[in-house]
Amino acid sequence: MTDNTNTGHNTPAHPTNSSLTTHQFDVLIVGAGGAGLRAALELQRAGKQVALVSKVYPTRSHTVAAQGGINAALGNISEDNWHWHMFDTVKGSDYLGDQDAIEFMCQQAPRIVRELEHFGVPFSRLDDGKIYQRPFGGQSQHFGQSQATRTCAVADRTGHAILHTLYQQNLAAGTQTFSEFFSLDLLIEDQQVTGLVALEIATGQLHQFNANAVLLATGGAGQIYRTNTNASINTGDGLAMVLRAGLPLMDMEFWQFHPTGVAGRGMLISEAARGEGGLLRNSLGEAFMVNYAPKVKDLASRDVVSRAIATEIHHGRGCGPNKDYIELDLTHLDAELIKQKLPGIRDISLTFTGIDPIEQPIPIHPSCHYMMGGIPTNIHGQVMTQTNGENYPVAGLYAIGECACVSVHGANRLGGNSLLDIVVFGKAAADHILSRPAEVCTTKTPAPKAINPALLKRMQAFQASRDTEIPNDANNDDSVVSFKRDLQQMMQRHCGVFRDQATLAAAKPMLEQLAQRLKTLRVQDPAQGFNLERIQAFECENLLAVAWATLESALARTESRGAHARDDYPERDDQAWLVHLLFFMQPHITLKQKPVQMQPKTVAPFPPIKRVY
Amino acid sequence: MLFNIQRYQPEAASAQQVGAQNATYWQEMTLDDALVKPGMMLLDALKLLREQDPTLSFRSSCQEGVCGSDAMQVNGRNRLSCITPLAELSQPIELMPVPGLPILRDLIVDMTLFFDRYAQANPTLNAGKFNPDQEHLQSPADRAKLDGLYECILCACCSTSCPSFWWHPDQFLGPAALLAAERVVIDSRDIQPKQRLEALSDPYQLHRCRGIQQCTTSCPKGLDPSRAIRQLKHQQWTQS
Amino acid sequence: MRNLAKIWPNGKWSYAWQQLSAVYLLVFLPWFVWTIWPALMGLDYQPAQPGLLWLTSLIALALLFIHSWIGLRDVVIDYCPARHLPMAIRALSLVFMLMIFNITLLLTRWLLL
Amino acid sequence: MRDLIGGRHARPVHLALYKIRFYPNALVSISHRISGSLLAICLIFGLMLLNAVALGWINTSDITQSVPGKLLILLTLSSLLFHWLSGLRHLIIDWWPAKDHQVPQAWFSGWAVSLVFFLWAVGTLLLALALFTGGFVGGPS
Repeated sequence: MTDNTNTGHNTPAHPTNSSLTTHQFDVLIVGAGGAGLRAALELQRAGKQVALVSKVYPTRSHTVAAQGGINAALGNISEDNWHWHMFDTVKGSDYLGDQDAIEFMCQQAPRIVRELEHFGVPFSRLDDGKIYQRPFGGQSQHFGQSQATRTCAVADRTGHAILHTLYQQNLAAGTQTFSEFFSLDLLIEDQQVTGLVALEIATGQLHQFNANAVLLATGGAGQIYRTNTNASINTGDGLAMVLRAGLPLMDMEFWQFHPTGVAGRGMLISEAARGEGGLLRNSLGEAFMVNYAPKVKDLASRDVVSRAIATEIHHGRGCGPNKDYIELDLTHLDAELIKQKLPGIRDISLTFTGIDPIEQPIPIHPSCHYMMGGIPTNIHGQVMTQTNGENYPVAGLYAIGECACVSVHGANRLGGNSLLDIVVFGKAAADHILSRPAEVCTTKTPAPKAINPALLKRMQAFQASRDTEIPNDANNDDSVVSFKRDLQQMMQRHCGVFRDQATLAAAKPMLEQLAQRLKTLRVQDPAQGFNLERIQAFECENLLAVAWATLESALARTESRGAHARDDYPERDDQAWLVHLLFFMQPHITLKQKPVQMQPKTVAPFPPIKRVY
Repeated sequence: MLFNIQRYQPEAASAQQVGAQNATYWQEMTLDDALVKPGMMLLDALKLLREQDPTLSFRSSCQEGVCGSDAMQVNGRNRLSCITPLAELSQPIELMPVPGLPILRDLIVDMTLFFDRYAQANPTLNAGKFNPDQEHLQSPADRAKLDGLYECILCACCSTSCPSFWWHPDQFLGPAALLAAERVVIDSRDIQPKQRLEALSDPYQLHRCRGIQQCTTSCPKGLDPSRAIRQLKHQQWTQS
Repeated sequence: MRNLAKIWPNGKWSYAWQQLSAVYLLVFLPWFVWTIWPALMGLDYQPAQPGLLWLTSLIALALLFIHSWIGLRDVVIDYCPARHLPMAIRALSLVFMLMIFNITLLLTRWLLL
Repeated sequence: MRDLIGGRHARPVHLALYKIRFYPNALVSISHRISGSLLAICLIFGLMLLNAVALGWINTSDITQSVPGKLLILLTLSSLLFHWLSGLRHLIIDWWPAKDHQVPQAWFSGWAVSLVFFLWAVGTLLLALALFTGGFVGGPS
């Protein structure tokens, strides 16, 4: 790593008003997960000056927790082609995915996976030496006929292997990394993004990064829900930055609840467990998925399985003393297979429940896992916005990975497509930056800008003494911890697997109340260096913005599609709702619509049909 | 439930007076037993303690033992707080930052030296030319050689429990980085294992290891860096 | 500090020498004690194969020096502050040279008498 | 390391060894090192005495019959015994012929370590008896 990361020994800077360190780069990448690292690698190798700014060390990014695998129609085990992969993804998205983007991703997949293999990812292998693949939910051969086997896997540590491999490649390429820098706000001048302001966590100092292109790869925001499979860092920092900059988020009502989180705790038990033959059972011991998806049973798409589990529990067929979970049964599988192909989930089960899946079923419950929505982008990763009904890219701003909404996942993501998404579009965005005219990409040296007064005010407000500037009626005992807990609980209750008008509408005043609380929220820790409480305060602000986008969009979409299941509108409504929803927070909350791209570039489109598994 | 935590608050006035070396101090903290639920991990307890004292600083991210953020010394042993069950620990639970790295605040240490050594170990596979139409072939037996090597999460539990790393964090690569080095050397796809082994033949990077085995006993993922280092030492002779 | 990487032998060779000498001494020492046991017990003793005993003992002595040189050098490298290390290594090699010189002197003297 | 702790990077480092749990292996390892260093010191001392004998300043019996001399011999032999035993264990671990250098856990365990210490203690006791009582194992009285 570079000297720039070794900043911990600096004497702590005192309040930040005027001290602002500036940096100049060609490209600035925010977030060092799989998407950010893949883009950085491409750009660094092409000779660009790249800065990778991340609020944690790159190997702590949440890509590390992805387990099951990455989809590519390699056909190593059974016949396959990318066109079938595309069909499955379009169908899985409940036809909300943009078909040109899906086409691009599925077409690129085999090459991208082989490239990862070439970089060093230790894929599991078949006897003939090729990459091992396993069946995953929603995969089919011949456009919906038989089950396909498409997910390339590194045992059940695929994300870990990919993240570490990309990190290693970046080390070799010499990418400059700014680890433990928390990004606060984008810098925008004349409609063009010119950089951002970040807080160096170790010292509390502010840094201004200037760049010709800013690439957001900040990941998801699963922390808006109480029970989630996400890391505590997944707080939607990039999403909120975009909202504050007056740009939209798209399709935020679509949150994937992973069917198999460890009950009561949330950790992920990979879909690979079912891919390798695991079965879901209710308290009667029935493998109930046959009632919900007669053809593919446990390997139905995730939204289907999660709803099935929620329904079983709702009807009193849950397991345990409180009948509040379902069991994932692997006991009929060969112990060796579990040890070889699923060592990580066995570990998780043993650690967090004390249960060895070889001997006993694992208690599971749906757990918030993935955000299908995000920052709208086109197929090159360019962030899109809309004025007066016209959609156009924002100059200098890109988004990739979970924080972006291309959209390839539409209303529901297929297992194994998220790792694919980050790598494909990480590379695509880098390629687009490289293909821009040279003069756009050369380094200018703009003068350091004064810090946005609004940003300064926020920082100072969090840091102000608890007794000052707080209106008398405010609750002085409020803390970032209780704020976050209340927000998560509210979202869990009002915007979970099933939604309806009444519960959603009831959440709105709560959200407004939380926004009021945020204004008077104070940080007790007075320190500048490693003030994690202050970081959490900023994260709370970001989570609130994401929750707001989610709730408003969920209220507006009066249909059930993919992961968005409305009790009061149980059917999909292609007439009214085969559109993307854009949510703007600035200058005031607005919802707009954007057409779904139904026209692929090289193949015939897949018109919407009823989605059954 | 009783905790004894080594604190370091660099910005406190007292710390400024006595100088960094003497500024660590011990603090007893108590967690109401009513808050302690069965199956709770040390990290959960730490979060509750942080509600009592927001200045208590520690890193954490994934909370399931795969990101490697939250290594700390628990009752004398390096562990990940998120996968250390409270029930396993004898009280008072003594918490310190991991040994041998400069402390930034409380349980947070500066990982720069650790990651620099990792980079120095050149853990990047070199598989030669890329062929977009066909992956490199690797037999399941060759792939199995990577098991126990690639799963490392870079939490630094091993390296910071290694006396050789304490004395030479700037020159001895340490168990984590050497595990990574072995992971590429032994990969059948790599085209330059000999050069890699040759690069490690000086007295420091690899050969500071004295087989003390603290690394293997403290790995929270059950890996065996000591074995990887033995293999490297032998391969230096068998592969040249 | 960097030129220390060049001190003899480097890590790879010191590992090999250390293992080799250890194995030799591991076997030699018990055998040696067994062979000269009568002499240790103060009995009148003539070795059955004096040539073999001399040869193996001389090898053992040489390996002992190598073994202890590498071992002590490692101890010094580990615990000596980096800025004093070149000096310490030089002092250590001086001690070893003196010892080797002294032993050679004693041996020749003994053989000549 | 010392350079990093002091100087301008002044930040505390936790290296309070008494607060760190050392496993049986680490104990053998450090003892192996200590006994080795002792042996080196004994070697220098022995060499000095040998010179003194060669120059006719003292007699061999002055060493073997005096208490400090006997203690020096005991220290040397006892260190040698420990170094030999722990070295043997070290070599077994290093050269265990199994695939992938997988050494049975037993060799790392407290069991093997206790064995080393036990054999050393017994050996040292016997040596001390032999040296100080003379003719322990049927030698001439």
